[in-house]
Amino acid sequence: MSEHNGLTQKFTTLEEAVKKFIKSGSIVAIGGFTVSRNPMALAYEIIRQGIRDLHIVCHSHGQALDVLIGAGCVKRLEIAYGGNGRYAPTCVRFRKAIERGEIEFEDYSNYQMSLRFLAGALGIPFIPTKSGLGSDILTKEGFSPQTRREKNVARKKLVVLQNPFTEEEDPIVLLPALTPDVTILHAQYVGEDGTVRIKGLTFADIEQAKAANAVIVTCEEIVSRAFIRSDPDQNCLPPFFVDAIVKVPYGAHPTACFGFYDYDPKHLNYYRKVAEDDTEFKKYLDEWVYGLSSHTQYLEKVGIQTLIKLKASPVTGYAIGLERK
Amino acid sequence: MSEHNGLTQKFTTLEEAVKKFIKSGSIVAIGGFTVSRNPMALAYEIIRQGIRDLHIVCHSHGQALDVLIGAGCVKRLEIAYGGNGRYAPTCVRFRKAIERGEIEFEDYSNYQMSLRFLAGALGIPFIPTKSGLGSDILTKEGFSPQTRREKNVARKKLVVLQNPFTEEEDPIVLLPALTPDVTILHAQYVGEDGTVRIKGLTFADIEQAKAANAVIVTCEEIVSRAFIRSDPDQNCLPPFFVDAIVKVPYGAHPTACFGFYDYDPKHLNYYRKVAEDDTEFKKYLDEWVYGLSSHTQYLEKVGIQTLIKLKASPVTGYAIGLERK
Amino acid sequence: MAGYKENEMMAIRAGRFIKDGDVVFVGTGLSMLAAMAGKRIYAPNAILFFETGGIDPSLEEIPMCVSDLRVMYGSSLNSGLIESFSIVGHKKLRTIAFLGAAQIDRYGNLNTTCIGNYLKPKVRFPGSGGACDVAALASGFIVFMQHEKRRFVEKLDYLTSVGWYKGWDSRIKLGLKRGGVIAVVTNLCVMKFDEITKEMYLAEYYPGVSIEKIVENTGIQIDVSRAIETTPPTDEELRILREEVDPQRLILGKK
Amino acid sequence: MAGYKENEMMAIRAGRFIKDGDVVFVGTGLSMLAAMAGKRIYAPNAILFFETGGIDPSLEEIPMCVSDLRVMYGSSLNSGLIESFSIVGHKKLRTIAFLGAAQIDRYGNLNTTCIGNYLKPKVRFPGSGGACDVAALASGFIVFMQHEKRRFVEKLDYLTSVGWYKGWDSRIKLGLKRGGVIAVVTNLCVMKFDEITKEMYLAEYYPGVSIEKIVENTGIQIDVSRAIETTPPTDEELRILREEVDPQRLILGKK
Repeated sequence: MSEHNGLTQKFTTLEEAVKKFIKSGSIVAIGGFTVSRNPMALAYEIIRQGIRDLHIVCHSHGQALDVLIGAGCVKRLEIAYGGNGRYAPTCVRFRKAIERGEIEFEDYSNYQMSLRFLAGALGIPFIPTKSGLGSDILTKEGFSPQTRREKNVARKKLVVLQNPFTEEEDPIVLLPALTPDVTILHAQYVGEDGTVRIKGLTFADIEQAKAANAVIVTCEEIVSRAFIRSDPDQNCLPPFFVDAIVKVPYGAHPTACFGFYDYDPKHLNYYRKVAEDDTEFKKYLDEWVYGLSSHTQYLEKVGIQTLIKLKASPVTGYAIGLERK
Repeated sequence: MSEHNGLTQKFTTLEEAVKKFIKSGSIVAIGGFTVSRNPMALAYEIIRQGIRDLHIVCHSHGQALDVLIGAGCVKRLEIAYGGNGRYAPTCVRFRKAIERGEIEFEDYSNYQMSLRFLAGALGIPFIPTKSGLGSDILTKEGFSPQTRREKNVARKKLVVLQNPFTEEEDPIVLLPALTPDVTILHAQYVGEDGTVRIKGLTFADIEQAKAANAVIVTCEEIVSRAFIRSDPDQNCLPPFFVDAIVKVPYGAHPTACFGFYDYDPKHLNYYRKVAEDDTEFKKYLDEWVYGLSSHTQYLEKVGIQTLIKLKASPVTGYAIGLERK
Repeated sequence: MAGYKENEMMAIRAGRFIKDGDVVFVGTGLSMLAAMAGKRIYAPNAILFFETGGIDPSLEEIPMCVSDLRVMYGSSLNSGLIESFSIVGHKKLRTIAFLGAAQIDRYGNLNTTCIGNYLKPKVRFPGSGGACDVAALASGFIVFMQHEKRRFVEKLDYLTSVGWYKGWDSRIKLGLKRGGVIAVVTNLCVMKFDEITKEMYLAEYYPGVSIEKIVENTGIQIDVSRAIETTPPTDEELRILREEVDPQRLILGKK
Repeated sequence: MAGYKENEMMAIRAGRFIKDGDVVFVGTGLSMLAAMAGKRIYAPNAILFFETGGIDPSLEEIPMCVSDLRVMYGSSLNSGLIESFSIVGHKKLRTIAFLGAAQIDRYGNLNTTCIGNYLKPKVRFPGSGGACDVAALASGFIVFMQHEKRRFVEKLDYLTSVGWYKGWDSRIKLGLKRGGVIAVVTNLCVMKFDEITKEMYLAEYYPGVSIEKIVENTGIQIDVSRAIETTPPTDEELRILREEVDPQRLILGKK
């Protein structure tokens, strides 16, 4: 805790961060969205450490979620969307796991899940919305009564209530707050003081982080305290919401990181293909996760040529003219 | 609507903006907080146009609110705090109006009012909180049953509900959303496309603007479309939430505007003094509001020497070493 | 430029629904083409935005999904999901959305969740994403469908997103005070919904497509009495779509 | 530096309640002095934040109110009210707050709203501001009071902010699962609250202040049997308060 020089002591390694904060059975929220800013290096480390039975809570998730499901780390899922856009309209290992009955899951919508994180961040037990009325999201439950009694799992999927502020008929959906055990996310910048700055879209990362009991952040760059505090309007999370910080350049590959690198279309296409076949997928994991002991090794395997192609333009924040088919 | 050059047609004058969007009886939210970024030029224009019977909704308000109350523009008030910090622990005209029974008012807290604006911004009819349990905010109402039936006024001050997601006793306060007819606010920058950027603290300005049916923004600077869009992460409101924009340098004086100028301690102290006496206060209004036909005249009256003293340091955003007693 | 592909017809026809000043919720694929083409051709003041939080980006290259970095450049605002969905439902805006689906019923309700039993489905799709939300909250939405018999069904396997619900005024009775499905744009035709009953009917058939073919490929009975031929894409529409919107043919695919 | 003013004693004594690592909700006036002094003297890792949204600013000059531009410079984060109050109640933080009041009762409930009838008061005060919120949501709060008989009352004219409510476990029964009032720091003494009954008692009297004087100036009966003398401000405490925190004596006032 000797942080009175204004510098945080929370810097650590991928290995230590995962070991300390993520347990088998943990409820985990993943930052990013489909193919952007997924905390991939953290996902790979979770797989390498053989963590099982995770309960994942997310809105629209793609690569990190799919690789965790494929590696058998996930027992349970609350989700709005499992896809990688044009690179996997439905994420393949996610699809298979559900079709095979391998995971317990429950569907919400993107706004519903984001509002649930917001409620968690605000410290309120539920939040109302009109979204969902008439949908099977209201009628079809996925969790068993036993699951609903578990610690930190909502007792009911949702509740429909008459708006008490009007005499007219006005049904409202109440969504239970989400308070993950851990939120993992990848940011562009973290200050030496522990302040987090995300550039480009923030998705629901900030709500997810504030709703959680612990937060692990990987980042592209560590910057000085003076730099990050010279424009505090741009920062997203103060140090006290963050529990572990790891500098991991290209920590979101093969997903994108605004201002740093684009998503890797070849890798994503290759992944979708191998994910279709159990044996091929096992080989993929061996090759890209289990067979590598560090993120540096991973990047060597990706190769400098690819990294150069993916490099974002300083003007647009993405790789102009990248071959994306 | 011919905005396809990417430039907005919403630029107008103080006079036109107020005439078009603020009517006697309007429910108005005021941006800023106590002595920071109050839309003073707009408040003065409202007074000059003789608009009456306003229903003001705010969290912690100071100067703009007090001068509007003092000038007799306000009929009704939902408020958490009427003060100017050390420059008026309780705003004087606000205090007198309540002590004399001149306005209908109802008390909430700052978080409650901010959450009510958030609910309005999210388009949800109410929002839960734990704040207020046990407090007289729950038991003492200020609005008459007739007022509660008026258009756009909440039918109930608030509702206490058992949390439907737990079997334990867990009472929750439900706060009704606020959806002002108009929100008025002062920002540092507006782009030629109508995008708004606030620097420093945003208070609840963004929620207030999104919750409203119409939004008037005054600003220190109009900047090019290219400039405001070169870092969209820093922007606060897209053009379609804004209905009228007026460039008014020093539009927040005597309150502060981060990065541009500090609050004016002499003016605020002088105001508090004259506000104590009805005759003196009338003279103040004659001199500083009715007697001036434009904001330029107002600034001439403030004087260049004062404006220079208040000028913010480009490093700190405030006037270093300003005499503030 | 005489010939055009099915997906070009679809994107252009859908784009024609965008009115100037609309605030348009854009998804992936065809929806992206339709919105980008629509804004460029008919509705220069329309604002395109993405559920991920990108509001009115410059879209100099076509995004491959809604979290693509290309929705973060030159925007008015880069925000997040909460901000975006609060725009969808905002009372002062006319917001329209494009959605795709695996199944649709006669009242325009959509399924993007699964085929078969929910808990052990035959086929699992990605899920709602933002579809349930915009179907509930937007001023209106337009659906893209591949026109196959098995996709137009009497009963959805899972009702993800509400259109006109059970027809008539049932949507309003649900508590959804605005919005509803405006049209279905398929690779053969355009379906609309009766103003009173809210039942789907054939509104337009594309040039060269017979009404018989449409009926044959539709798993539910539809009224065809009001059908007219769709105005084919103009040269200008095709030029903008091909040269400005998707010059790399990332979504349009091979010619 | 032998002598010191009442407000210096108050600021220093209150500042001693701040523990290293605390996240401190700071208001105006004495609260600002106590928090800034406390952090500098005893709790270098404490984080000061403001309801207006300024998180951990550098505070090179003393702010005169919580919306002062001086709470926006050198911060970790410049946000807004929603963000700030969600910090106050955050389960993973130990958040403490300083509040002032016009009236206080034996259970540490506060009135900052009015004297007399709510609708037509004899004296109107500013209102809750964030006081009701932090009293409900923070891990604990400390109250500053001018020690006058009429301010320590059996029954508040208006209960703005909940302390221990009606004593015993009544606060928890209300639905407030954490927090409560830690102490009252006046210009004469420090009051604390019995662990079981939650009734106010005299915990400390300042050097030179008699227990009789305190009792005389307190409008409610209090237990004085546990009172000890407060450790006077040290030279170092006074130096930091005077030279670093408020060198212009904007809040401390004339010597």
